[in-house]
Amino acid sequence: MFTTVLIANRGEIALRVLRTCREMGIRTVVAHSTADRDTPAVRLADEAVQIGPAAPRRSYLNPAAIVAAALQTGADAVHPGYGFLSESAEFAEICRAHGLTLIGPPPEVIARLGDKTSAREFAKTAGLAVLPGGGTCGGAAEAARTAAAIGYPVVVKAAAGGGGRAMTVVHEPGDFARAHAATRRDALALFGDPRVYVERYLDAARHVEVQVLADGHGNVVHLGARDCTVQRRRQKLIEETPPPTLTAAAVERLGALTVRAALTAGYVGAGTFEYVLDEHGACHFIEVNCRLQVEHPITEMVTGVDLVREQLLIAAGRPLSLRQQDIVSRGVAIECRVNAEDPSRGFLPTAGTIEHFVPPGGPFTRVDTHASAGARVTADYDPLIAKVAVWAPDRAQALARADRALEEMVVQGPGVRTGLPFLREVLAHPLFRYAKHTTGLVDQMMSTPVP
Amino acid sequence: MFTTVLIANRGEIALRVLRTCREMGIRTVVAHSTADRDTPAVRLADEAVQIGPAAPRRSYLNPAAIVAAALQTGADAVHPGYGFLSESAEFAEICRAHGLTLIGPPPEVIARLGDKTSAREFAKTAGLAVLPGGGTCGGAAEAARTAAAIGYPVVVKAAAGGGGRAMTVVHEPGDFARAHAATRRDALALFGDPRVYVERYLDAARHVEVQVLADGHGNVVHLGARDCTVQRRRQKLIEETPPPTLTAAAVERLGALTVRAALTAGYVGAGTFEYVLDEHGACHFIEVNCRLQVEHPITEMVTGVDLVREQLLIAAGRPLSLRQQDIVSRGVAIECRVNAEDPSRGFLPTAGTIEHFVPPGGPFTRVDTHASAGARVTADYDPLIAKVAVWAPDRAQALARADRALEEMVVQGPGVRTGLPFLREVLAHPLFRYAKHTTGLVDQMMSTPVP
Amino acid sequence: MTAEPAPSQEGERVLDWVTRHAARLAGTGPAPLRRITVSTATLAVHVEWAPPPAGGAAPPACPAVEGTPAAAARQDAIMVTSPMVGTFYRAREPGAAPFVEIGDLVEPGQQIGIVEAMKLMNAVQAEHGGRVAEVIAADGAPVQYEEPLLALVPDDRA
Amino acid sequence: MTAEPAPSQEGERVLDWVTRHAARLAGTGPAPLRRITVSTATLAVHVEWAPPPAGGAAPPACPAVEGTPAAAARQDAIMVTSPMVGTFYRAREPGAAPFVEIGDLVEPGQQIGIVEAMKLMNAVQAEHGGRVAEVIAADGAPVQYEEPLLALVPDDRA
Repeated sequence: MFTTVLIANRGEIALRVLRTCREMGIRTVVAHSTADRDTPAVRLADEAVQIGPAAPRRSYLNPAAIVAAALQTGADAVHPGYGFLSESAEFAEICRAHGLTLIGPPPEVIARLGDKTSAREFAKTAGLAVLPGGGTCGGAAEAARTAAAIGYPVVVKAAAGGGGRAMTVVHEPGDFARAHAATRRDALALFGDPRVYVERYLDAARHVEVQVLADGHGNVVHLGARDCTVQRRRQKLIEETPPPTLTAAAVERLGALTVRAALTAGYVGAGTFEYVLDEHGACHFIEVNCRLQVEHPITEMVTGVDLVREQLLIAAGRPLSLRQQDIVSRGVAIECRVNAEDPSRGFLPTAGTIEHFVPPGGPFTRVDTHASAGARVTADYDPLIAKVAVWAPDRAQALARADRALEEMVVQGPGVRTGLPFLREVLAHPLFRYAKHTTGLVDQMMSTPVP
Repeated sequence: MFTTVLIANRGEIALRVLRTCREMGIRTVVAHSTADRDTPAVRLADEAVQIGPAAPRRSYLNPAAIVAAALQTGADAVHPGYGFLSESAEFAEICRAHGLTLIGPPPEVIARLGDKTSAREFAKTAGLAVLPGGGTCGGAAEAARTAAAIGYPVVVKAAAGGGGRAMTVVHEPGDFARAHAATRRDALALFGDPRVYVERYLDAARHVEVQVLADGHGNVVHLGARDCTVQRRRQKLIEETPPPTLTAAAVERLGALTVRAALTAGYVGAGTFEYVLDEHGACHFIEVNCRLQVEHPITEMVTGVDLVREQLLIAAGRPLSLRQQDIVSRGVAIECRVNAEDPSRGFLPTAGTIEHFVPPGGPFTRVDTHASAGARVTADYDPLIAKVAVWAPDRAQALARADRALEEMVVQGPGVRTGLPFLREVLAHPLFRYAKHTTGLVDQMMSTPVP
Repeated sequence: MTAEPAPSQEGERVLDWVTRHAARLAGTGPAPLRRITVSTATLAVHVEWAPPPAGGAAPPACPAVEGTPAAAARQDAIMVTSPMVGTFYRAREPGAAPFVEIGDLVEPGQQIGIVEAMKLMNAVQAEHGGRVAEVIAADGAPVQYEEPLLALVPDDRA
Repeated sequence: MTAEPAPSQEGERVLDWVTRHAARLAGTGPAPLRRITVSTATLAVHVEWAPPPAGGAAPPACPAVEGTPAAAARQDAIMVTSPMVGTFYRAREPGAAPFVEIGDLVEPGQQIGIVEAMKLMNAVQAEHGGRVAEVIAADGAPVQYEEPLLALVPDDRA
C-alpha cells in the first residue's frame, strides 16, 4: 500500500479522499492554491503544499506544480478527485514518467474512453447500443447528410468535450450548417480540438449510469446504477439509486453489459458508464467517466462499499476482494447537491462568506462538505458547498428524509444564496415524486411562471 | 397515525424524534424550558411551548406542565425520549388518564420492569439467568446473611435506582452493615424509596444489551445486541454492535431468550434488556430499559431500521411490519459520546459557549447533535454534546473510521472542554482494540499515571 | 412550483376548484397566501403561505413587538406573566366579573387571574403593584410559562 | 495512554528497548517527545511528540514569526518569493557562486536564484530592488508557491 498520497484537488472531494486515506493509515499531502489555504482538507492533512494562485490553470490544472509537490513531499501516489486533471491522459502519462501512481485508469484507457468519438466507436464494438450518429471527419456537407440520416432533432457535440459545453441542439435542417460551424469554433476554443460529432437528440430522456470497479488482474464488478436525470445547465443536481424506473433485472442486465465493456476496454479503477434511457426504456451509451464521481456516496450507502478505499487498493495493485455476488444493494439513497447559486437568476453562482452553517444530521443522513461558519465561497471554483445524501428502505421514505434534511440545513451569510429551496421544490414536484421526470424537469419548472 | 406528537425532552434526542416525525408527516410540538428556547428542536418544531424554568423538576420532570402543553396544542401522543419522565409509570398513567398516548410501554409494564427487584424476580420466572442475590425486605442481618451466601464482593443497590446512583460495592463482610445502611439512606434521599437488594459484584464484566421491538399484537423481534462496556462513572461512553466477543450464534441465542422474556412481560414498544457477561462468557440479566436508548443509532446503522419510526407505528397500534427474518444485520457500528466534560478532573462537566463547531462528516458517519456555533453548554442538563456513530464492514475499519471522525471534529469555546481526546485514547487502547476490556477500562486508564 | 398542464376539461375543473377555495384558504393561514400548487391525475395539492411576520413558533420570550402602539406602551410596563403552562381565566367562574379590568389599580400580591393545568386552578398574583394598562391574554387562552398576561404601569397610588 | 503492566522479565526488556530508542526517536519529530506507549503481547507502539511550536503543516503564508530578531528585521523587508513550487537553487550550477549573497545590492529584475520543477530551471527575479538582508530558503530546499526566498531591505542606492 502507498505510504503517502498527494491529493490534487480541493473542496469536499479533497476531504473525502483524505478521510479514507486517514482511515487506512496512509499519510496525506494536500496540494492547494492560495485561495484554499484555510480549508479543512489543508487543516487535516499530514502535510500541505501551496502549489499556485487561485486560478486553476496555475494550480489545480498545472501538472508541473502537482508533480513537483508530490516529489518534494515523498508522495508515491496522486489522487486527482473529480474535475481538474482527473481525466487527463497527459497528466496520467506525466505521473507515470515521474514514478508516481495516478489513482485512476492507465493513460491509454483514459485516452481511448475520454475522447467521445473514440468512446462511441469503442462502445459499438463492445456491444453497447449507441444513439444514431457519427463523427464528422469530412466537411459540413457530410455532417449535414449524417444529420438528415439520423433525423432531427440532433445534437452537435465536441469530441473532446465534457460538462455540457460546446454542445448545440439543432431542430431544423436549415439551422445545421451554422450550428456545426459554431460548435467547431467553441470546441477549438474550449478544448483545443475542433472535432465534433452528430447524434440524435433525445428531448425527454432519463439519465442512468453504472458504477464499476476493475482491478489490474482482469476482475470487474458493477455496483448497480444511479439515476441522474435531475440536471440544471446539463449538470446533475439530484441523484438516486437504484433508478426508480428500472427493474432490478434491468439494472442487472445493464450492469452485466457494462462489466463486459469495461473488461473489453482493459479498464482499471473506479469508473462510470453513462447511458440515456429513451421514452421506450431503451438504453443508449453516452460516455465513460474515468474517475470517481460527485454522486458516488449514494452507491456507498446502498452497498456499504467505500469506493475511495477500493480505488486505493486497486491502484496499489491488489486484486478486488469483492466478487459480484458480494455486492448486495439495500434500500434507496438520494443525494442533493447544495450549490452556492441563485436558481431565480439562471443558477448564477453567488459569492460571499458563510456566517451560519448547520449541516443536517441524524438517522441515515450523510453530509460531505468543506463548508463551516466563516468559510468563504469564491467565484474561483465550482459552487458546490455540500452534498446531502440520505438512505431509507424505500423511495417514498428516502424522499421524505431528503426533504427533512434539506429543511434543517442552515447556510447563511452576506451574499450567499443556495439552491436549498429549489431542491425542495424538485423533491415535492409531482413528476419527480412519480419518477416521470426527464432531463427537462428543471427547465420546465423554471419556464412556468409562478402564479 | 398520530396527527401531532409532543416531544417532552431536549437536546439531541428531541431533534432525533422530531426528524422522524417530520419524515412521517406528523406535526411536532416541542415542550421546552426557558434555557432551551434557542435550540434547534424548538427552531424546527411546528409549534413550541415553554413549559417551565431551566430546573428539570419544574419543566421536563413536571407531568402537569407537559400534559397541559399537550392538551393545549392538540397533541394526541407524547414522546418522552430518554431520561426525564421516560420510565415513569406514574407519568404513563397520567398521560393515559388524559387521553394521550405515551410512546412507550404501558404503565403496568413500566411499573413491573422499572423496579429493579421486581424486574429481577420477573427475569427469573422468564428463564433469564440472574446474578446470585436477592431483595432485603428483612433487616440488615438478613441482608448480611444473603451477602455471605452469595460470596464477596457484593453490590448493594437501590430497588428504585438507576444511573449508577445509590449503589455500593462491598468487598469485606465487616463493611457490609455500614454500606447497607448508607445505601438505604441514599436510596430514600434520591428515589424516595429505601428498598435495596444485594447482588454478586463482577469486577471484570462486559456489558451487553439486546434491542427489542414489540407491538400490541403479540409480535416481538430483536435487533441484535450492543456492547456498552466502556463506561465512566457507570455511564456509557462508547457502544458498538455486534458485541465483539460474542459469536453470531451467541447473539442469536441471547436475542431469542430476550424475545421470549419480552413476550412474557407483555412488553410493547422499543426496549432494551441489559446483561453482564462474566469472565467465562456467561450472561446475567441486570435490568430492562423501557424506552429508546442513547445508543440506538448503532442498531439503526447495521439493521437499516428507524427505531423511532417503529416506536410511533407501534404506539399507533400498528402490527410490526418486520419479522425476525427481515432483520439482517450488516457490518459493525460504533458510537462515541462527546460530552462537555474534563476527563482529567474526574469527568467533571464543563460549561461555556461553543464558538467553533465542526461536526465530522463523510462516508458512513452519522452525527446526532443539537450543538452548533453559538450554542451554550449549561450545567442544567446532561453534558452530552454530540453522538458520533460510524459504520464499516468490520471492526478494524470501524475503529479507524471512528478515530478519523473524532479527529476532524472541532468543538471550541471559552470554558468548553470535551472528552474527544480521551475517546481517541480509548479507541487506541490495546485492551479495547483486542476487545479484552471490561467495565473497569476507564478507571484503569485514569489510575495509571502518564510516564 | 407550478401546476402540471392538465387536459382542457380537467383544467377547467381544477381552475374552478382553485378559484372557489383560494378565498377560503387565504383566511386559514398565519399570513397571506403565496402559492397554490395543484397536480392532477393523482391529486397532489400544495398550499403555501407567506412566512409569518414574526418568529412564528417561537415562544413569546419578549412581549414587545416593535412598531405597534401597544408595544410602545408596554416598554415601560410591568408584566404579570404566567407561572406555568395552562389555560388562563380572568374570572373566578364563568360569567363572574374579571379579577381586574383595564384601569384598575392592582396591589402587590393581588390575584389577577387563574391558570388551570390538569384541573388544578392556580391563582396568579401580581408581584408588583400598578395600574392595569392592557389585558394581554384572553380569557380561556392557552398560555405558556412566563407568557405575559397583564401589563401594569407604575402608579403612585399603588 | 499508558503501558500495560508487563510480567517482570518482559518489563525489563521493554524498558531497555524504550531507553535505547527514546533518544533516537526524540530527534525525528518536529518537537520534543511527549509520550511513548508500549503494549506487550501483541506489540503496539505509540510515540507522540509535543505539538510543533508553529502552525505545522500550514503553508508559510506569512513569513514573519513574531518575537525572533530575524522576524523583527523582516518586518520592513521586501520578500522575494517563489513563483512556483519546486526546488530552490542559489547558484547557476553546483559549485558555482550564488547569484546573490547577504549584503549585495539587487536591482529590480535581477535574477536571484532558480526554482526547478520537473527538470525545468525557472529563473527567479527580484521584482523590487534592495540590499539582501537574509537568505531564507536554503540551496536545494523544496519551496512552495509564494514561499519567501530572500529578504531585501530598501536601499537608496538600489
